[in-house]
Amino acid sequence: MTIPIVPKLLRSHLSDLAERDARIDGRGRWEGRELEVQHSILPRAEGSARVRMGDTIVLAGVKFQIMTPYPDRPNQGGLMCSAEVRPVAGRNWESGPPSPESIELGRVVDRGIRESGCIDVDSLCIIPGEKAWQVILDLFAISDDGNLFDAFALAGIVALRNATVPAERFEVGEDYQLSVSKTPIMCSYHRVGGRFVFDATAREELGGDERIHITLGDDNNVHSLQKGLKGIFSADEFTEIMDNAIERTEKLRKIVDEL
Amino acid sequence: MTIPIVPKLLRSHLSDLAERDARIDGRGRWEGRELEVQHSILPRAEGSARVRMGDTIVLAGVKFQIMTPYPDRPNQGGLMCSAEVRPVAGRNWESGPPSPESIELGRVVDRGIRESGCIDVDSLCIIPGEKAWQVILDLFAISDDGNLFDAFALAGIVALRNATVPAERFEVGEDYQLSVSKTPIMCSYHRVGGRFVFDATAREELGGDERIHITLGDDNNVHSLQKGLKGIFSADEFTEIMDNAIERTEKLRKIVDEL
Amino acid sequence: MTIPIVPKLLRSHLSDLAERDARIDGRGRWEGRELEVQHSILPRAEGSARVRMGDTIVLAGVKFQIMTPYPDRPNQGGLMCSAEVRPVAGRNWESGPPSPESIELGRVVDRGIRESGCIDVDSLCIIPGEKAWQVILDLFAISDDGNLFDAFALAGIVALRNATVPAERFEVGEDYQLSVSKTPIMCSYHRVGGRFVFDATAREELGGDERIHITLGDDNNVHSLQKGLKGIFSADEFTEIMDNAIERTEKLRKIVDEL
Amino acid sequence: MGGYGEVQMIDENGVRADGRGPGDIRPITIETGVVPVADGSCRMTWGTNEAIVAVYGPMEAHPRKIQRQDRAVLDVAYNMAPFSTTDRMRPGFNRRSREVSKVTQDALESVVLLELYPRSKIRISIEIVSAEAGTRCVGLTAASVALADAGIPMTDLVVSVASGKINDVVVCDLNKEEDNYGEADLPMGIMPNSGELVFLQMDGDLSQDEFKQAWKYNMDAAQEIHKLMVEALNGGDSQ
Amino acid sequence: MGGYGEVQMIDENGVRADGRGPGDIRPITIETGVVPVADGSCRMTWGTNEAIVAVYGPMEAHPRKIQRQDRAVLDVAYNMAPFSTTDRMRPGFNRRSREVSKVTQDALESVVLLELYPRSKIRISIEIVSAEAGTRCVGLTAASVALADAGIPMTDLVVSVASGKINDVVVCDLNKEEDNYGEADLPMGIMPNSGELVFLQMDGDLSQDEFKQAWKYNMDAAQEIHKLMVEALNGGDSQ
Amino acid sequence: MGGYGEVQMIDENGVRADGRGPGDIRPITIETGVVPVADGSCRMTWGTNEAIVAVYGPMEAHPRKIQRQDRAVLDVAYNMAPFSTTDRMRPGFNRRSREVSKVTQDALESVVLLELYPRSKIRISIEIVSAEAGTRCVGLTAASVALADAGIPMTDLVVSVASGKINDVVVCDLNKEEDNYGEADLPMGIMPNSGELVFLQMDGDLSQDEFKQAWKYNMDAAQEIHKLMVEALNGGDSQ
Repeated sequence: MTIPIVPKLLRSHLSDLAERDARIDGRGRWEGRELEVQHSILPRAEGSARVRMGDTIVLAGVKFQIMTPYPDRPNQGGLMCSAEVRPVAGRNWESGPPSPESIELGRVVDRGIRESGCIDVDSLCIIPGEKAWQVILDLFAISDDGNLFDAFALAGIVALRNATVPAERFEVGEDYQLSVSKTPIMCSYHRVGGRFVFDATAREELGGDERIHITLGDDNNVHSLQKGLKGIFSADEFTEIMDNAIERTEKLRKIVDEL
Repeated sequence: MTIPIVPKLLRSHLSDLAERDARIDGRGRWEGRELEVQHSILPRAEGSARVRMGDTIVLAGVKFQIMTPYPDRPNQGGLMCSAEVRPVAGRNWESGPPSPESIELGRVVDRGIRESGCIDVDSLCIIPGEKAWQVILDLFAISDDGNLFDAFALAGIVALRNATVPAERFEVGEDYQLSVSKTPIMCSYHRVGGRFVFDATAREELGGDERIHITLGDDNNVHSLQKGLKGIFSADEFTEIMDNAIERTEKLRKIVDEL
Repeated sequence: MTIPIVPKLLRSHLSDLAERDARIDGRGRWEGRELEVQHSILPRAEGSARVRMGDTIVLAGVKFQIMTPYPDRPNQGGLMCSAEVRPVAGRNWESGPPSPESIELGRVVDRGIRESGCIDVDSLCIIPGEKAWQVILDLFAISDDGNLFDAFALAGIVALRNATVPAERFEVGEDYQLSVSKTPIMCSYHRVGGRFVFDATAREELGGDERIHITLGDDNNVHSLQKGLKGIFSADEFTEIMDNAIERTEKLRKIVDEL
Repeated sequence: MGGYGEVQMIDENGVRADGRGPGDIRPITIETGVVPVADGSCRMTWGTNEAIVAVYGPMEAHPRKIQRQDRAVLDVAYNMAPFSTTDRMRPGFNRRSREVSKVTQDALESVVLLELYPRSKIRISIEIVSAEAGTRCVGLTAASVALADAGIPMTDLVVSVASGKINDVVVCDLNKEEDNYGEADLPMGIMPNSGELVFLQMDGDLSQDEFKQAWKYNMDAAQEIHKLMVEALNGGDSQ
Repeated sequence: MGGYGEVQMIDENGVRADGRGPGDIRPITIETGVVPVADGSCRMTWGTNEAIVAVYGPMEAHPRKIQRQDRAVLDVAYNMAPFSTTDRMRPGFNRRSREVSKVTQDALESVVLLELYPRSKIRISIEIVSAEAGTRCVGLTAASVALADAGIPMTDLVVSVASGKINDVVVCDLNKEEDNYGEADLPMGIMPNSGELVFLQMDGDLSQDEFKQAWKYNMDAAQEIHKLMVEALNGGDSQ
Repeated sequence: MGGYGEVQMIDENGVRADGRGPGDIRPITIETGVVPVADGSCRMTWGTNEAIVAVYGPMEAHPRKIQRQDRAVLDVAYNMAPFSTTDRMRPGFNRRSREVSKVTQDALESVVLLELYPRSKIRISIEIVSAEAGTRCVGLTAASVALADAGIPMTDLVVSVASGKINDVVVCDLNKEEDNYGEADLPMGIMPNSGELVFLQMDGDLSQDEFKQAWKYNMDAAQEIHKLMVEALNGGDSQ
């Protein structure tokens, strides 16, 4: 990603807005953008989802491969999650090898899903020591207007929950639904104009500072945290964010569970 | 390849010549350069050829490897064709990973040979499902004064026709001649000064526009077409080129068949 | 490595010193810097060493892997030696793929050790044709104040002489000491201010010309030579260097053998 | 071309396995404005192909060495998403993608009025998110719609479509099975108003007569597809 | 997190396999000036971890496109030497190293007074020559010492330490076995004077209460480690 | 060095398997002007080695950062064509090729009068199209002929040749089998007029006396080869 010169004017404008507890698009500090979630929309993927949050649009697709289990874990399959943000998604994204930003995107989403234990890797075993399923979750950005993290994480869990294990195509039995026992949800907060807000847009990201990503599981257990970018935050600020995340993830989890 | 600034003077000079139906080196519009073809000139290759067309010189070498057949085609070997244009061949060619130009060169030649069916991939099988020959045709430019396409394609088919399968060295029987049942020939046309010409030189390529590559087989069947570079052409122009290619490939095929 | 502009002032200063047979740090022409050699200093390596020559500091670590012997040498294991000079070691070293300088460093050290025959590759066989040890010697620069070559070579042979074959961890028997039958030693000479000197510092390298690396074995047999950089030398100059290397390597070999 | 002659894909009445006649194309939908942050965009489905194209620019070309004093440069990247194919496609460099990018760029540079924007760059990203057969045609056609959606002046739109040969019969717009087992493939890029070409490739085995028939099918299909493109650009429902 | 619940790593009295209590850290040594040719440097051992950090700069930032008009840029590279791990680590590009480099850079940019050195670059090389568990914490802590050794002004040092969970008990500073089989890992980067954070990650499964306990262990350990850092910078013997 | 002592490559009368005496070199041919589009070129066969070298320049050095204010830079690339070896050589990056390129460049920079062409670049491409043994010597020798053919001023030509040891006997100019099973290899780059060296490498095991004999063989062979080079440059037939 090319680093645009951060416009000083934008930063000072965002500070002014923050003083009045306002945001550039009129939202409240903890308010998310309009959300639209669809699943099973990609004909070649075994599971898929499309998430739209304002002008941010992403796809997630699940594919399966047969792997040989690792010698020290003969009864386990695997889960791989990778994120790609190609130039299609915005004028500052460039082609070439994966940028540090997209590597971070993939890893942060991967951790939240993996650590929640929502995929039982033991259930992916076909023949112990010989064959197991590798689940591959690919996250793909179509339009980046900020907060790709939450969009990717949401699309990822929805795609997994709607995935069919293609056993017939691989001639190892009958197709069946991938078992996903939990619904980890990520919420991301950016410091904009001095205070943290939820679900920042691209302009807020551009004129903002550090960001904090929290993935919570079904019982509000913490599965993944990540602080990104330069910036300093206090314990009190973190507590406020965590409280908001607990509230927010419960709502989003309900939406996903009811799809 | 570095892209030299196209000299406007050159373009206008080529246009003037075209109006008088003349070319920069005095040839007629459909006239090829002096051609020299040799075979079996590389001691380490199992088949080889050297083609000189004016100041364009290329080598082709054939090597063999043992491959495992693809599971869905257990009785077939393989053919791989790759082209390299290294800095030795001209001041605008640079080192590094294969340029788009050299990838295109390899693919266009590969297609013509492959699609003609001149190599019977079933005959390359050694043990069904286990061992087969992979034929590797490497095209290598020594001096690029334009129209590497036709030079590569010609050197490629000549090298294949003179290749010996090195069965003894691989301990799978006795050496024998590679069977090549057809003689696909490529002819390339460049738009220079507004009209298409055959066998363009490097200067004509530099001041010209699009190019069209046609590979015809023994019965004038079309095996491969490719339009390269920016440019628009009409159906009538194409018909004229195709008619010329039919005539020209017959002559070249005769030369190759009589070597 | 970025190539700093060679300061002409430095070159002329070094020439002046050379005329008085002096060096920039007060040493004599054939005098080495203060030397410090430690072994077994890296907890995760099977053999290790640290060498300090003035402000040049390097580490060497030995690791083992199980390899399949090459079909034509079913009773032999392997030795691999690679050198890395990362940005930690000096302001002119850059990250990225291995630079030509570090490739040369690795190869020159590798050759001297390999050609001396100090490692009996036949003794590395575990099961003929199936399993053998691959010894991997990694050379790693901590601080580059010149003459990394000799520091790497010395650290390398010391690390090998103190290496334990980790047979237990790989479940192929009991751990045992790697057998190292000889002690090849490298000496390097740089042309500085017009004449060759031993053990050049970084500033002498910067203002100097070609360098010559000599590896001698236990009987003064020559195992490896390498001339580096632009420069011309005469047969007489070489003879003088070789005589010094014979004397010097004997002293260093004694130090290593007595560790 | 696979060339497995034994698979029966068209019957004696010229009806193909999916019910189409020899000259029929698969169903097509076209939508613009699908990448809100882009200057122009297009989503095109064609059979079970789906392409998403975003156009950014004209913008400053950098690094400067890619600038042209007298015209804009196009930067076309064709890519297949990892989940676009039956077997997952590994992300990253790939010769086929680079080649398709190049021929698509050559085709589009033939119609865009580049000289209107000296020193600038127009970036065109073609993402195949679902692949059946003929993705390069889908990508090129959708790219010309996205360029129009971005308001970039062109001499004409480009319609790309391929005909081929199955069971010795020339047919238009091969589907996946026809592409796998077919005997020839002739994709073309056509300017629908003049009938001129900006893109041409061919692989396989076609006699001179078969070649002429395939050419004609492509020309006719181009007119049909062109209507859908114009409707989509005029805000109509193209479905 | 491995999550192999069956391995017993802490007994009923809260004594860990290596004899530590839940809140205890492993032994630490800190030394400066260990890379003589660098502007500042630090060698830190922590358990059987060993990191060597060199700082070069401030120096001219090149190529020019990485320059910032109003501040210095940091260039942080974290790397593991090939002999630093039980199985040899192949040299070269590696996603984990790039990610650790990035978070470390983000943390250090939060404390270095970058605006004092416009257009310049400060290069920080972190080499792990022996790895146990928690190498990113060792690297970040040692880097802040090396920056201080180079005389680069900072608002505060950074102490990085991780707590986690083993056998359902929250403990501080996981060793290798605890890291392999543990159930959570919470590394933090703490400014010891203000108690504010510049780095935060977490993996695994912690209830809200467990999370608070792990947070507290890190805060306490930071104060302890800070003393050793200050001693080392004051030329004292930190062992 | 393979060091397979059991293969008999020289008999008790000092006659080698290919009939040569210990100090004899393989047959050599040299031809100039073989790359018509280059500024200078050379084709050299030596045994069954064949090298083709093209020289381009002096030309503008770019990117500018490689320019030197006071002299030209050489850009030497040594490469083996895929069909040059018994087992096909995969094209692309290769440590051996980079190393040979570097030592060849160092040798040529020692003789070319670089200061005559400040800020410019001279590109030297060495392509081995058929490899036997001693390709680096063939490449370096042919490169100095190609530079002379391009009219680039040099203080002297460079002749490169290697001696070695087979069955405990020192011999000149190893052929392929001798190289595979030999016990030492000493390639040198010699300025034939002064007898000075610009290139020196050695691998294997040579006593001090053996080393002196190998050195002498190289010096004598250099004079012989130099005559062929001069003939070729004077337009004579070198065969």
